[in-house]
Amino acid sequence: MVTEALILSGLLFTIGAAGVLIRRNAIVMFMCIELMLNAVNLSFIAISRQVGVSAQLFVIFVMTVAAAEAAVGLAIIISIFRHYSSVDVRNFRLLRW
Amino acid sequence: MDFTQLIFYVAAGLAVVSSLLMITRKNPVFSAMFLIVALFSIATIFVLLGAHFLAALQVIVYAGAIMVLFLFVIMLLNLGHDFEPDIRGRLGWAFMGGLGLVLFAEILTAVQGAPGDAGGDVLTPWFEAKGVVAGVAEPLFRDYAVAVEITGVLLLVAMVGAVVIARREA
Amino acid sequence: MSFLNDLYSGPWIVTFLVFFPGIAGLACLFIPRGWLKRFAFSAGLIEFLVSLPMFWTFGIGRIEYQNYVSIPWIPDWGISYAIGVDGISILLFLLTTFLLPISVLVSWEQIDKRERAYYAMLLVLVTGILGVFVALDLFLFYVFWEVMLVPMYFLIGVWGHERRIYAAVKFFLFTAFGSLLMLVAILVLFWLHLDQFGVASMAYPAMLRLDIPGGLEFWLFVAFALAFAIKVPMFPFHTWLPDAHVEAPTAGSVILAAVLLKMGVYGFLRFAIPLFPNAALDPRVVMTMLVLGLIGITYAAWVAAMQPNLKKLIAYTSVAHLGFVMVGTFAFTGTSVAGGVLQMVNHGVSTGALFILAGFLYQRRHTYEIAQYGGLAKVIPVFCFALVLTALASIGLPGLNGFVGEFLILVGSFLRYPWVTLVAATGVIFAAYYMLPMIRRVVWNDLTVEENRSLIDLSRLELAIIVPLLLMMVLMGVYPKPFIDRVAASANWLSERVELTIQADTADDALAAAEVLERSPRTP
Amino acid sequence: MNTAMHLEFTSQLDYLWALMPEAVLATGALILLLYDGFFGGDSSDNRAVGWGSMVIIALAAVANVWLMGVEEVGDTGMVALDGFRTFTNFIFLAAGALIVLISFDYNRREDIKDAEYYALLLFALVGMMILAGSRDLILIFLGFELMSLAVYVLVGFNRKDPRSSEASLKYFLLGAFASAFLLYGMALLVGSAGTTNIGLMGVMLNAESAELLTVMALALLAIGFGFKVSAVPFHVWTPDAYEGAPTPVTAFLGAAIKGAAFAAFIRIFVLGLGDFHAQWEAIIWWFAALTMIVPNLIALVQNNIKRLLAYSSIAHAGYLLVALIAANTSGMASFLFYLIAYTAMIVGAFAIVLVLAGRGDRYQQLSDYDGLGWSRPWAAALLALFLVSLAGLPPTAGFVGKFYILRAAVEAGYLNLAILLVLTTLVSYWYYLRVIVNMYMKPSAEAREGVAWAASLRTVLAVCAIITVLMGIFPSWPLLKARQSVAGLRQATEQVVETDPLTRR
Amino acid sequence: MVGPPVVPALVALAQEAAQSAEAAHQAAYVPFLPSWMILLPFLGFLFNGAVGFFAPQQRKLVSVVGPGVLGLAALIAVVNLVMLAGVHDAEAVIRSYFVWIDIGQLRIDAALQLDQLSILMAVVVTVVSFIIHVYSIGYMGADPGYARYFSYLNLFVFFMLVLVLAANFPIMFIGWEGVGLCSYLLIGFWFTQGEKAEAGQKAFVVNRIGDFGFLMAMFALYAYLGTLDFHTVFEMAPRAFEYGGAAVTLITLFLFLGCTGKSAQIPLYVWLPDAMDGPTPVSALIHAATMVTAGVYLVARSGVLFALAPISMNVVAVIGAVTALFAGTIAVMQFDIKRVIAYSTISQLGYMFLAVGVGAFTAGIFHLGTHAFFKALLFMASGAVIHAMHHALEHAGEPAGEDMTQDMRNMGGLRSHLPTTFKTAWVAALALAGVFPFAGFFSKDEIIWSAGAAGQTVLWAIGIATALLTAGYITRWLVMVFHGENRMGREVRGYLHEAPLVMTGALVVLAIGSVVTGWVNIPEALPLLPEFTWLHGFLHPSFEAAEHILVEHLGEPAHAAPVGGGEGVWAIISTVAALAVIVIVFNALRAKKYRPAAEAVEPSGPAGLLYHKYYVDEVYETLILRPFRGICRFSWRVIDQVVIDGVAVNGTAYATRFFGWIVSRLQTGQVGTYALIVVLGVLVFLGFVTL
Repeated sequence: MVTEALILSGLLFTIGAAGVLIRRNAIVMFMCIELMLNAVNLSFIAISRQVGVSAQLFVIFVMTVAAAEAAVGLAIIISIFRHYSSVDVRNFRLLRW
Repeated sequence: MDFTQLIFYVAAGLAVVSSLLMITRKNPVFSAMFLIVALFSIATIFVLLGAHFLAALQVIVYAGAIMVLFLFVIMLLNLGHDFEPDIRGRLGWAFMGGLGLVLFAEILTAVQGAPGDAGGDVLTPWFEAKGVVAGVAEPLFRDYAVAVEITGVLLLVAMVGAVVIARREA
Repeated sequence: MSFLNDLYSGPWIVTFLVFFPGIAGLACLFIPRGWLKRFAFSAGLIEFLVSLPMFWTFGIGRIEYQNYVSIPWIPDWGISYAIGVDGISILLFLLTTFLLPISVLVSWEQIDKRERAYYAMLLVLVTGILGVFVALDLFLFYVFWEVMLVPMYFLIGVWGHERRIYAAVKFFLFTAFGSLLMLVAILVLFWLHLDQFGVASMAYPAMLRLDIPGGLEFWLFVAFALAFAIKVPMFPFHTWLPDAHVEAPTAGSVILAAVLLKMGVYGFLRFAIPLFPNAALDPRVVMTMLVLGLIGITYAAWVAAMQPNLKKLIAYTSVAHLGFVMVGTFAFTGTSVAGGVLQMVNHGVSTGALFILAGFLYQRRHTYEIAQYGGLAKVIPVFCFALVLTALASIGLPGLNGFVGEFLILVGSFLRYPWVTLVAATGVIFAAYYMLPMIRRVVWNDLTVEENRSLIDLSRLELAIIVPLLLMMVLMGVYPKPFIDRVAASANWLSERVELTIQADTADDALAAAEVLERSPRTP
Repeated sequence: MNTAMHLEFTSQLDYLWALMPEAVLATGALILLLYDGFFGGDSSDNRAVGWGSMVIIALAAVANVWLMGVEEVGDTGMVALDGFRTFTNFIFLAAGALIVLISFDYNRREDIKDAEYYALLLFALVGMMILAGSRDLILIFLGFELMSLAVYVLVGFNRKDPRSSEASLKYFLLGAFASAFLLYGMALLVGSAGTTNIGLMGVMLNAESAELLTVMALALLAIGFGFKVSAVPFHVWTPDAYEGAPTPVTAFLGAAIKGAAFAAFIRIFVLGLGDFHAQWEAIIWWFAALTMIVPNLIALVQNNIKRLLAYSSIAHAGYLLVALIAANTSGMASFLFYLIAYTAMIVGAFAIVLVLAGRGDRYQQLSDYDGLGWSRPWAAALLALFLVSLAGLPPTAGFVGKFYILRAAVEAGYLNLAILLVLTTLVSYWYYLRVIVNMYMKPSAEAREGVAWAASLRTVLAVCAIITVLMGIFPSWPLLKARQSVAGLRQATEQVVETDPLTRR
Repeated sequence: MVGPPVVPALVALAQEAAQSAEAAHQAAYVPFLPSWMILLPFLGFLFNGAVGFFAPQQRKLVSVVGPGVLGLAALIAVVNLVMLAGVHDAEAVIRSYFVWIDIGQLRIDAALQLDQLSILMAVVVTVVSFIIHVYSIGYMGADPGYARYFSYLNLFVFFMLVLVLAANFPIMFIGWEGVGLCSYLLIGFWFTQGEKAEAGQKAFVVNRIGDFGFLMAMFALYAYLGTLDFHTVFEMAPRAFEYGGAAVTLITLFLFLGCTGKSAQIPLYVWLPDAMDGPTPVSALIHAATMVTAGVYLVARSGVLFALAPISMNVVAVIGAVTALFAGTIAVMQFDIKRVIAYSTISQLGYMFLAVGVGAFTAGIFHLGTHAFFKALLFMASGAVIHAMHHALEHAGEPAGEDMTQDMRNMGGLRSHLPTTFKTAWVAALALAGVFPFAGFFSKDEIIWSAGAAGQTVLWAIGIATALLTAGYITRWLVMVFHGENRMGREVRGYLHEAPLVMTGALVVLAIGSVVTGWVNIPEALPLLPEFTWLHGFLHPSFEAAEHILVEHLGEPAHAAPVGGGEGVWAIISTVAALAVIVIVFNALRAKKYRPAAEAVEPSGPAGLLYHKYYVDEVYETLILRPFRGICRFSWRVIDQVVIDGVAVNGTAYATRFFGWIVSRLQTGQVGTYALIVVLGVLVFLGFVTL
């Protein structure tokens, strides 16, 4: 089941990554990243069977970090929404080349 | 196929399907909802893998806190409608999907080298000895106390940062 | 006078001479505008006068480095501040100090904007050049080598003519290209020394003892040679030169032609050949370099013959002259090497004078187009006299300086490569073919351009600039012996030592040979 | 110092000692926040907080000095106590101090009043120091995120400016994205090594028969770090973030953050996983090669000075990657030396860019620098000095640093990288020269309002210029210190390069 | 190592030679102020040059100093000659003043070698120079560049003396190039006229081709012998070089290349006719009497080397003979008063080379000496004519360009106006034609005889044919200039008058010389005359070694002409033939009506070929110069500007920038693109490790 979990984790990670590529809505992109983090968490949980509880501890920190990131990230999105009235990343191209 | 495995596959299938739905739904609210479903499914798998405490955390923190935050922001910014075409076209889809497949294939190749179930299970004895919560808490606060401290700082930073940056200009 | 003797046989005089212009240059930035020119000139003159006794205090016939000093600089890397002069460098060193006051003086009337920065750059540049000629530590050498790039870049780019930016950038990138690869090669040498002797060192004498694996030696040589060949410049790396020359202000052109190019040949003589004798004097390499030198001699002469622009013509003649020097260098007999060194000095004097004269013309008419002149002998005879004399010196008329160097190069080269010399000697013909038509179209012919009728002849200042150069041309042509004497011993020693290293087949023999012939850096 | 304190990491309290500078900084930042909250009110200036943070940085530096006398016993502690860490700590603190000083002007000009600016700067410093000093993947991750979160906010701190927000968003999204990869790599690494301690991994894993999983983990880890140090092709966020961020933060990004990421990169890959040199070498080689080539090429066509410096900074990451791949003492020492030099010159350069940009950062185009050499001689001369140093011309610190890196590369046998380095350096000359061309060789742009050179800013410039020149001419002492700091760090790494350097790649 | 190493044994030879050089110091002949001989002209140059710079209008002092220094120098030379003649077989004296170049084995002293040959040459040079200087006072009197002119002329004599008196090849080369320089300056003296400046330049460049040969010869000599001192070289040569060997042949051929340049032989003669653009005294001095004979002097000086190289000797003789005939034919159809004589000079130089080429060194030098007088005289007579024409045309207010003043078709019948000139010109012409008892008779006769005696039948025949040709064209010259009807306008004719006394005086002195210089060497074979082979005896020490080698390998010269008959017989035959030619041509042409140049039709057919000098200049232009210029232009425009600078240098730069631009397009500013790039990077690197 560990191997399966790892594969599932990889699959979810891939879906998340693909989501980041496919979506243009900053919030949804961020959600996809959250999914990727969760996929990694799944990996940690899976390997903790052999590695021990320290891998689970890692997950705790990841979750905390994810929460912190969510706070900051959403704040940033709000901040940029004030300027562009949009969260579509295609619009954010003042800086390029 | 025993019962656990059945649950595992159901949960896994659910997770995959809902995450696929998440990245394909036009409406961000739907996406968020499907992500929550996916997170629940993953929490289920956590349980199956023996991480009961973390499964609880997953539900509480992720589904309960983070995703609510997401939904809140989506609503705040009034993005809860689906006319904004924020998904790439068919060609982009295919291309990105292809890239995803390649990535998955690569991960798969690597993961196959992992010990898998054959690597034994050190976790079950540990939790049996320590209990589900204490088994996590003890090493967390004994061996990683310093990390916990840092996490505190991190959360402080996140809080301060979020406040500062989202604050409306005076 | 014993005080003077002590001073000039001591180690610090060279250090003073190297850094004095740079310090004076920095001081220029803070000098009141009214005093600036005089200050810069005095600095140059002091530099020259202080350096002048070195000509006599230099021990003739001695092969070790004189005025040698070596103090640790970055001990962690075995880098020391090691400088000294020998026969290869002494004349180039003095040539530089000689040209310094002259190029300052040239600028007096030609530079009318941003003077402070100008003189500062000029003086700092000279520090870089002098440093290159005396550095006996590879790191120190490289530092000076690069340091001199920046002020030259500014001189061309800020005070140059229309296409100055293009020329400046081209100059910089072109020359930096070679030197950067050399840097890698220096590091490989450093590593080899660390590997073979267990000691970190960048000292030049120490590097001579290295036993470099054959294939590696070749590539290291290529890296060094590329840097120097660009600087020389050898065909086909020469195209930066005409642009840089044409666009640079007069003093810049003078320094560029008279001294900067010499750093390339000096690099060959001091570093590329002695450090990698087996690669450098491999028959195929030698033939390649000789052929490139020959192409430089002939091809550059042909191109020069077609130039409508006075400065560009002179620039190409530099390429041709340096081709001669390269032939002499790679023929590598004592005579040809000495001739090469001498020819560098000669070229410095005569081409420097040519650029100065071109600058005088430019100041009067604001054009370098040869077609804009003609018949000047009627209006400005003194100028024309100087121009003709300089041109004749440049094409190697016996009795003037150009001939002696050329003669020694060819006579020395003939001993080994008669056929090469045969082709090289045709350069004598081509030299007349490019220079005389220029003279004819500028000095002789009819006075067709109306503006030229009102030209005024050389002022006193201009005479003060050009006369020393003319005197040098005649002096070095009529009585070159003192100059040759100072080069001869080192040149002979160099060629013998390198030959010996090559002959010594095994590493041990090579080491022994190096040991025997090693110049012990001792302070007299 | 002879009575060295020994830490055995038997209790968590030991870690508090070991993290003393970080603790000082974090506490200080908290105090600053509280102070601002209670007494700051609506003050029009946040300068008091700024000076307070200077004091805190100084205290942290004192703590760091104290730390130099502390020795660790045993080698598996989560936090390293070695010369490498104290050295980098000093550099980060110094960079932080310089950034604080140049921020005064900027903040006043751009009307940024929030005291959180300085607090976040200090928190970022905490994160960097933890990042550079940890040996445990968890701590590294936390440090990483701590630093990143603070910096995401700092980049977007100029809320009035859409560019700032945009930069922040791009940095954040891509940063989080890359974090996921990094984390995945960590997961796989933990999975294959069975431990989160970098020090133990070398023991647990057999380098000779490294599994694909380990290699994959290394690759993902390298990619994650590659993102932070902006190695090509993971550099894409860098120019945008640099350009959009408030200029002091840009300097911070360029100097300190990259340095911290590099320090951690080196700690993990060279010190922790040096045995796996053969496994990660190929990846880092390509990182280094691409990171030297691509940004140097792109910088040629830049017209915005900040963006140009951003690409330049990416290119410097490439040079540092060469030091990293050399994985020998010289490589690590050269990294430390380069870090000082680089910090000085990049902060100096950005400081001048900051001042000249004027209110609202209007003057950032290269054409705005036309004729500057004659209208603002000092600013131009200093900028030219920093550019020359960035270009790596003697006699500046940049040259010595580059020389050291080259030496490391040659010693380790990476002649090809050494040659690539010098060739790309050649290309870089071109765009550095462009700035100088504009400043000195073009006619002056139209006159604009004068700029105020605050004393703090002048101090920063003087310090940077002196460091740049002095370390170029008399580099002995810092070189010695750098070498001492990495001496004995890891003997095993020396064996990696024992073979004939000229027969390998 | 490629190339001939210096054999150690040769070092011993060199030491030996040095000892014998020391012995030379102990000879009885003590040179008289030799350094002053060359210093005086140099001082004159400095003085006149200074005057030219600072007081160009000052003429008196210049008129005194310019010729004065030469007079003194000539005096010294003559004294030396007399002293030397008084010592039987005096050894050469070498005076070394300072070391010029000293490096390794190469040591070149600034030294003079005073021996019979050099002193004789010095006398010829100084005496003729002195006369021409005097003449110039009159000829150049009105020129604004008077002082400059004299300074150049003095400088020329200085260099010529350096050339003649040098004790080694490099010092000789200084003089060699120095005279070329003065020639350049003097041809272009009237530099404001484009073609004159160009003519000077042409002379210089063509001479440089020759100098290239000289240089190569020096290098090879040094490579083989390790020295370049005449004394040592000639001492060592017979032992160091194999007779007829490749080395010595090459060396001598290179030397001869130098000679063809300086002495205007095929194929490098083309500059000399153009050199006539200079002032006429310059033509007389440099391009007739002295400089152009330097090549002959060089061959004579290096007689030992040439004697060792039979092929080179033949080349020299053949080139000389062919040039003599070739230039003679061109002279037949020229109308420019100076060009005729210029081609004649080339022709006569050919004779001299023929002489030295067949081993008759003395004969060559003999002809050199006599030729110096009568050819200088011819030029100066022309000068007097041009002078007169110029003045007359100017006074008449008509254009006085060179096409007017120098074209013989505009002249005719000048004998009444310029009596002295007319007479002296006849003397010179007869001397040139080789009529007894004028100087040319003796010297030319000896050359032709030597050629015959050496068994060179063809060359001998060419020599005779050329002698007749010479008589023909010089008679034509005389007739066209002095006889017949004056073809100028009446008004102009009225202004024609004889040159001033300084000029005519000089003409007379030279005329005397043209007669008597032949008498220094009267072969015994001539009937009715006392045998007086003073010159042979005098020059014997200088040519002894060379002649010894020749005799050793070729045997004694024959005593009969190739077709029979002794020297006396052929001398009479040739004189009679020459006289006959003169009479025939004189009568044929006197009656002929020439039209003034402006109305004349260009000759066509064979005459046109001669008139156009066989189109040699055109051929050179088409076959050599134009393609060469093409190469130059190609080198610049295509190789330099397009290939190297355009493609290789700027192309690289542009390509780099272009790549930069391309890559910069990846920075779209879109997070999506960036994420894509990141993912692609991840995929590639993961693929890298997983595959």
